[in-house]
Parts: sequence; structure tokens; C-alpha cells
Amino acid sequence: MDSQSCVKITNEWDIVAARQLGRNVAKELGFGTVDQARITTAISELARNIYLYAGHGQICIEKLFDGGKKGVRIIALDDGPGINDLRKVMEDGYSTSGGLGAGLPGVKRLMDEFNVESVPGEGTDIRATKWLR
Amino acid sequence: MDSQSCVKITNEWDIVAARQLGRNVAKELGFGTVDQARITTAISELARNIYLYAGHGQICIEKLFDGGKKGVRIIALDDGPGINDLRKVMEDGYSTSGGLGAGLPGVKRLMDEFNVESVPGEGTDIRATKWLR
Amino acid sequence: MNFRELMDSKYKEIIEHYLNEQDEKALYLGQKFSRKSIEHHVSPEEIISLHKSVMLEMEPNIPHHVLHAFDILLEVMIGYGFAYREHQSLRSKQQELNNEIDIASNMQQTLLGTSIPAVEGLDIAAVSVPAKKMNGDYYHFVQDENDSVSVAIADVIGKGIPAALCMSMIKYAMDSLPEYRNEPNAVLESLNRVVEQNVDASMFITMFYGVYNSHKHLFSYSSAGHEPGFFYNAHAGHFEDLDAKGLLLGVDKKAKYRQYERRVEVGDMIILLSDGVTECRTEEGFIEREDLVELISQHKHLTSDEIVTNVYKELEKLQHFELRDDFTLIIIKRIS
Amino acid sequence: MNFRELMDSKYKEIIEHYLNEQDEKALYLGQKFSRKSIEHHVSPEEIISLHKSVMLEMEPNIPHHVLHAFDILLEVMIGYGFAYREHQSLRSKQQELNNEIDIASNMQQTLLGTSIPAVEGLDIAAVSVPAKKMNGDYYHFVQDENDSVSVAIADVIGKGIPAALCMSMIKYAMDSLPEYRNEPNAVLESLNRVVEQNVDASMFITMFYGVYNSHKHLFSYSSAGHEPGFFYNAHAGHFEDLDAKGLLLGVDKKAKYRQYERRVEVGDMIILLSDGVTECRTEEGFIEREDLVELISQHKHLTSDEIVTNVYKELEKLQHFELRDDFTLIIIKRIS
Ligand SMILES: [Mn+2]
Ligand SMILES: [Mn+2]
Ligand SMILES: [Mn+2]
Ligand SMILES: [Mn+2]
Repeated sequence: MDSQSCVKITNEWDIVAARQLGRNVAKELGFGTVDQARITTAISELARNIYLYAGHGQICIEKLFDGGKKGVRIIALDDGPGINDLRKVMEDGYSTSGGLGAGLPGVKRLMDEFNVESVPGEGTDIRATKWLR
Repeated sequence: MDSQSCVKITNEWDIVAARQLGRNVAKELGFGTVDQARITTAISELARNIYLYAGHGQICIEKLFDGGKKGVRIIALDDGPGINDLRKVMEDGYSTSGGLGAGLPGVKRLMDEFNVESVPGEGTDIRATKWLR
Repeated sequence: MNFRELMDSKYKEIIEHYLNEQDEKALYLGQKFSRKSIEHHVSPEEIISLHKSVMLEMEPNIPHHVLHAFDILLEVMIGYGFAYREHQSLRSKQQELNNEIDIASNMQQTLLGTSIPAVEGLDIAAVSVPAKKMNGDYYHFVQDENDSVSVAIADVIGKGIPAALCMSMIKYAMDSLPEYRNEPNAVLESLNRVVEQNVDASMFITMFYGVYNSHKHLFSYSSAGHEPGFFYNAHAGHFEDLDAKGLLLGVDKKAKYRQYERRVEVGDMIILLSDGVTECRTEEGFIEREDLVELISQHKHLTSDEIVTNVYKELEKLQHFELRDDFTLIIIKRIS
Repeated sequence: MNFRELMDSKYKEIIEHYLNEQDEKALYLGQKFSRKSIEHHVSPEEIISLHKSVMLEMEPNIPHHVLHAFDILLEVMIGYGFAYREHQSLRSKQQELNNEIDIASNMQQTLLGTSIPAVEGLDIAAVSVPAKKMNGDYYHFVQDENDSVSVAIADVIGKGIPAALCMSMIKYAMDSLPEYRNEPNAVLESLNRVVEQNVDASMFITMFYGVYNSHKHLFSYSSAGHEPGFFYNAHAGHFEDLDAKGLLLGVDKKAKYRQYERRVEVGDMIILLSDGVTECRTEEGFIEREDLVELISQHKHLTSDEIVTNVYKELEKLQHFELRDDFTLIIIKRIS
């Protein structure tokens, strides 16, 4: 049985709410502090992308129970401008800022699974999952 | 008036002695803890190169007083096999190990000035300086 | 005032905020601080030193064990600082190299550029996308005064820069043999000699060369070990392999090539491709040639241009936008 | 047992050692630990978490302010972990790209390879070193049946991969014009048309082309905007510029080139070079052409091979082994 809760992202402080939601879920599922911080950072990055580039959208956090495995999935949805060249965006060193802004490839590396779908002009749907080990 | 003291490098614990000498001089000259640690790390790297690749050699630490400026110079000398292709060795990502082993380009970045001279079959002379700011 | 001057007090503020409220906002501010400090090339050992001094200031009675232990943490973090500085340098090097490769790939496009022939009765389209920036696939059309269309499609075994360099050679070699352009086997034999002579022994090239005679509607072709194309027989309503035997270019300088012929009726299609199309790997394993035929078949009522574009887009998505090999697909459709 | 399982107890040991002795040895062990943890891809936020838990274990009464403050440090370090992971990925990408470029540069050497002509009475040598891995300079010798030696030296404006790609083109173009190989101006005019037609408008090439008639000991040459060479007049004991006027290749397809001639006596030297030799930048500014002449002059009694090697080594050292431009130096010395 999977459960899901969402936070609307329209201003910067909604990023904090999304982080809080994600951290609570991660803690509840039994993730350690380092993984909690990593999951929270991934949420932060995705929420920030929505806030900066799409204007508004939402972050949903899903608890996953798959057989004996437990995990958390972050879903970031927006109906913003979408991503034109996905191949380019997923390239390392593409983003200009040095660190956290490194964007999607960085988020992908923080998590276990990562999927992005985007239609230019219609929006973007990003899903990232981390499993408890 | 510049003064200089040296440590012979023939076994791994000589690396510690060279570090200690460098740290003392750096502290005495007034370098902060972060810079002390950086200078010590640079010494450690150079001493380790001597220990691993030349077998023996020496590390000298020189106090520099140039007008109002104070600084420390590390001199690493050996009569080992020398470096065949200096251009290659100074390239980033050339060394195979990931971090500290990153070798000379890393030492160069830790210090303010860096010079290497090497004659294959005769030995290597590396000088690296850091100025107190 | 710049960030470096402010960072001490800023960091202290965040810590104080957190210790008072223990809330997520302070942690978020911590993340923003991190972004800023990286932007300003503050290295991780400086962060440790900063943390230690803020602790000492806030808690003058901090147990001296806890205080001194920071020295070890700092020492360990210096190693990470090493990697971090190398990262910054690699990043700018990478960008420089990327720029170079962009320029080179533009040059390559200019050099290898070909235009789709406009011939009465034929609908021709091609798509060619490199897996990396430089293309190791190559295709070329030439339309002669009698409305014969010759088409070449080639693939260097290998990808990236070396493959691209090799392809430029093929292009020059092709430019200098116009006499027997209409005899596929002679073209391949001649190119084979050039490749054998000029290219590193470890590099091989596969090539398919065909000539479409648009008066007789006869397609003659030869292949040097190239991925077989397809022939869509409109009357029978099915796809057949465009089989042709022949050794790769560059293996044996005396290699001979056989020439094949095929009559083309209205509605028929000639489909040429590189192995990057059929060896497209998805989560469920490789795409089979039958899957590809199925995909083309779904779109066969469209124009050649729409077919190649749709097939490319669907295969690109199946591979999560990571092409594993250069991708080239050409369709020649007889429409009247 | 692997490092990750041991690292907690190992780190605790180092801290304990340090707190007891406060000596340099413990700090050195900290550095070694750092090297190991980086080797095992432990990220910096894990180090913070490890440090925090060791502190809590060793000092159960640690002030809770100090303990909680580690949460902020961890949060900040996550950002560095981001950069650190990108570093690892960039490093492997860089290595892949380096491999590709190595292969391409070997190919280039095979493709552009030329051998030094062995002609009675002449001592010829050349050195050509790319600033990066791919060479945007090019030189080529051809020795004909009458012991005429033709020499070409060219430089693409630009470096690296695009320049190398461009140079391959020049090589193919040169291969396909053997008829008037002995007329420098005709060679340049013909190459100019090829470059103008095939190369991106932003790419230009400078070229010097000369033919040494070893019966008449007459050197005829033309230049397309190339760095002037030198002529060493042994009798007068001085060096002169080998001036020649002419537009760069690729600017104007109708460009015409003037041809110059020079008699060569025993002991005279023809010195050809690319601007990478004269624009060698040292700490004291650029090398002047006079400095270069001085350097060559010091070695002029040696063989051509020794001269070019010595000059290269000295200029390489002056630039701290970082060439800013491709470097090519050719010497043709009449010895009898
Ligand atoms: Mn290929
Ligand atoms: Mn292929
Ligand atoms: Mn150049
Ligand atoms: Mn140049």
C-alpha cells in the first residue's frame, strides 16, 4: 500500500515545506541522517527548479513498499516551459553554477532511480526513488 | 635573511618528521590553521613521492622574508629516476588515484608558486612557496 | 561586501537559528549557504575551520577533546579539498574541450554536408544523429544530370573523435572518384583501396552504396559488410531484407564487391540504416529487426521525412535519450 | 574486511591517538585515512556523520548545542558531496575523452606522417609538437625523382580538435595535386581554392611552400600569410628574414601568390617555423624573433636535428612545459 502527500510550490518557502515533508517521510521509513539529508537535498533541488523555471508546480512524496523493500519516491510536476534538450540537461558540467545547482545529473546521483519526461510547452514530470538498504 | 632546515626521507616515518618541521615553521611564521594544514599536506605529498618513487631524498623548509612579505618554501630533492614527461605529469586527472594522490597539480594548487625541474636518470628538484597574506 | 567577508557571521547566524528552532528552514539556509560557498570557491577544509571557530565562540566551555578532534576532521577534509579543487579545474577543462568538440562537429557537418536530391517521383529523407558530438556515421547523396541518384551510407567501427576523423577521409576519397559513381561495386573497390592504405589497421568501415536510376526505376547496390537495409514491397505488403554480401572496407586491399539490382514499383520503399538503429538497446534488451520493421510499418503511409523522424523519436525515447551508437536512417520512397 | 566496514573504528582510533598524543603522526594518519576514503568513494557528508557519531561515543556529555550544530555542517557538506560526485563522473568522462583524443592523434600522425628526405648535400630536420594533443600545425616533405625537395609548413588559426580536422583536409587536398608540385605559387593558389570552398568561413590557414632544387641549389618559395622563416647566410655570418607576401588561405578564392627565389651556398640554412615558435610567452613576455635567432645561432654548428631539438627543449622549459600554441621548426642546411 503506497501513500502519497503533496506540497504546492509557488514561492521559495514552499521549498522548505517540501523538504520538511520529505525529511519526515524518510525519517519515518528508517533512513539514516545522511540519507535523510540527501533525500531532502534532492527534493530541494527539484522544488527549486520548479520555483525558478516553471513558476509553480508540486512536489509529491510517496512511500513505497515493494515486497520486503521500503523506499521513498519524489515526484516533481509542473506545467512550465518544459525541457527542450533532455540529452544536454542530463550531461555533467552543463549547468553553469558549480555545486548544488549542478541540477538533474546531481539529483540522479543522489537517488537510486531517476526518470524525467518533459514536453516543451507542456511541462515536466520527474520521478526519483531511493530504497532503504 | 632566509633560513633553511632539512629532513632526509628514507622511510615512511620521515614523512611525519618533514610534516612536523613544515608545520612548526608555518605556525611560527603566523599561518592560520587551514594554511598550516595545506602546507603540511603539500609537504606530505612531495615527501611521499620521494619515498615511493625515488627511494630517498630530502625535504627542506625555508623561511622567506622578502621586503614586508613572509613565506615558506618547500624544497623536495631526490636523485631518483626523474620524470620523463613533465607535461603529462602536470595534467589534471593524469594520476590514477582519486584524491591526495592527485600529485603535483594538486600540490601546485595548494601553494602560491610552484616549480619543477627533472632530469631523467638524474633526479628531481621541486620548489613550492606559500606567502603569508 | 563580498561573500567571503560575510560568511563567518552568516554561518554563525544559521547555526544559532537552528539551535533555537531546530527547524527545516535553518537546514534549507544551510543548503543555500553551501551553494554560495561553492560558488565562491570556498574549499571544504575552510568550512570545517569555520565550524570549529563558531563552536568555540558559542560554547567557550566546549570539551577540549571535542575541540581538538576538529583538527583531524580538518586534516581529512584537506584531501577532499584536493579533489574539490581538481574538480573546478576539470570542469573548466571539460568546458573548453566541449567547446572544441562543438566547433569540430560543426565543421564536420559543413564538410560532410549533403543535400537531399529532389527527383520527380521520389520522396527521399534522412536522419543522422551522433551518439556523442561527432558523427562516425556518414551518408551522402549525389544526383547526376540523368536524374540518377547515388546514395552512400557508411559507419566507422568506433565512435567519437577518431571515427569522425576517419569519416572526413572517406568524404575526400569519395570526392575524388566521380568517374564510376554509377557502378556501386567499382566505387566500393576503389574506396576500399584508399581505406586500406590510409587508415590505421584497427579501423574498419562498413559501407552501403546504391544508385537509383529514376528512368528505369532500377536500384543497383553493393555492400561492404554494412547493416542490411530493408525493401518494402507495396504490392505484397511486406518488408524484405536488402541483403548484399561483401567484406568491410580496409581489411583486404584486393576485396571485390558484388552488385545487386532491384526493380522499384510505385509505393515501394528502400530503407537504409546503420547498426545504431537496430542495435538500439532498451530496458527489455535489444530492439530486433522485426520490431524496427513493425515501427516503420506503423508509419509507412506518412512522408519519408515523417517516417524517419518518428522512428528516431520513438527509439530515442526507448533508450532514455542516451544513444549508444550513431544513428542513421534513410528512406527512398517511389511515389509515382 | 573492506575499508567501509573498518572506517568507523579506524577513524575513532586516529582521533583517540591524536587526543592522547596530539602529535603529527596522528594527523598524518588522518591524511592517509582521507586518501583511502576518497579511493572508496566515501563522500564528505559521510565523514561529517562519522565524526559526529565518534564524538557522541567518546564524549556522551557533549553539549547538545555542539552536537546539533553538526546537522548544519552535514547539510552544508552535502553540497560539497554533490560537487565531489560530479568530480568522479567528470574524471571518468575526461579519461574517456582523453583516450579518444589519443587515438585520434595517433590517427592524425599516421595520416599526416611524412619522412625527412635524404638528399646528398642537405641536412634536414623537423620538430613539430602540438600544444594540446592534436596538432593544428602541419608540415610535409616530398622528394621527387630529380632530387628536388618540396616542403610545406602550415598552421590553422585555432588549436585542438577543429584545427586538426582542418589539417586532415589540407593533407588530402595536397595529395590530389601532384602536377605542379614544383611551383610554389601554383600550389598555394590551388590549395586556397580548396580551403575557401570546404572550410568554415571562420577558419583560416597560413602556409609556406618551398621547393629546393638540389642541383641548382636554388630555393623557390611562396607564402600565404605564414610566419616568415629565416635564412642563415654563412658567408656574411648573419640571419635574414625569409620575407614573402601573400594572403591567408581561405580568405579570397581568387588570391594570387608571388614566388621568390634564393640561392643557397654551403653552410647556409633555411629555417621555417610556425608562430608557435616566435609567440612563445615566457615570464618576461614574448620571445622576440631576435631572441630566437640568438638561440639558433648558439647551436648553428650542430646538425639540423640537434639544432631543432635543442631550440625546442629550451623554449619548452622557458614556458614551464606549457606550450600555448603548436610548435613547428624545420631546418634545411646545405652541407656540401
Ligand atoms: Mn560507428
Ligand atoms: Mn554503428
Ligand atoms: Mn594553429
Ligand atoms: Mn600557430
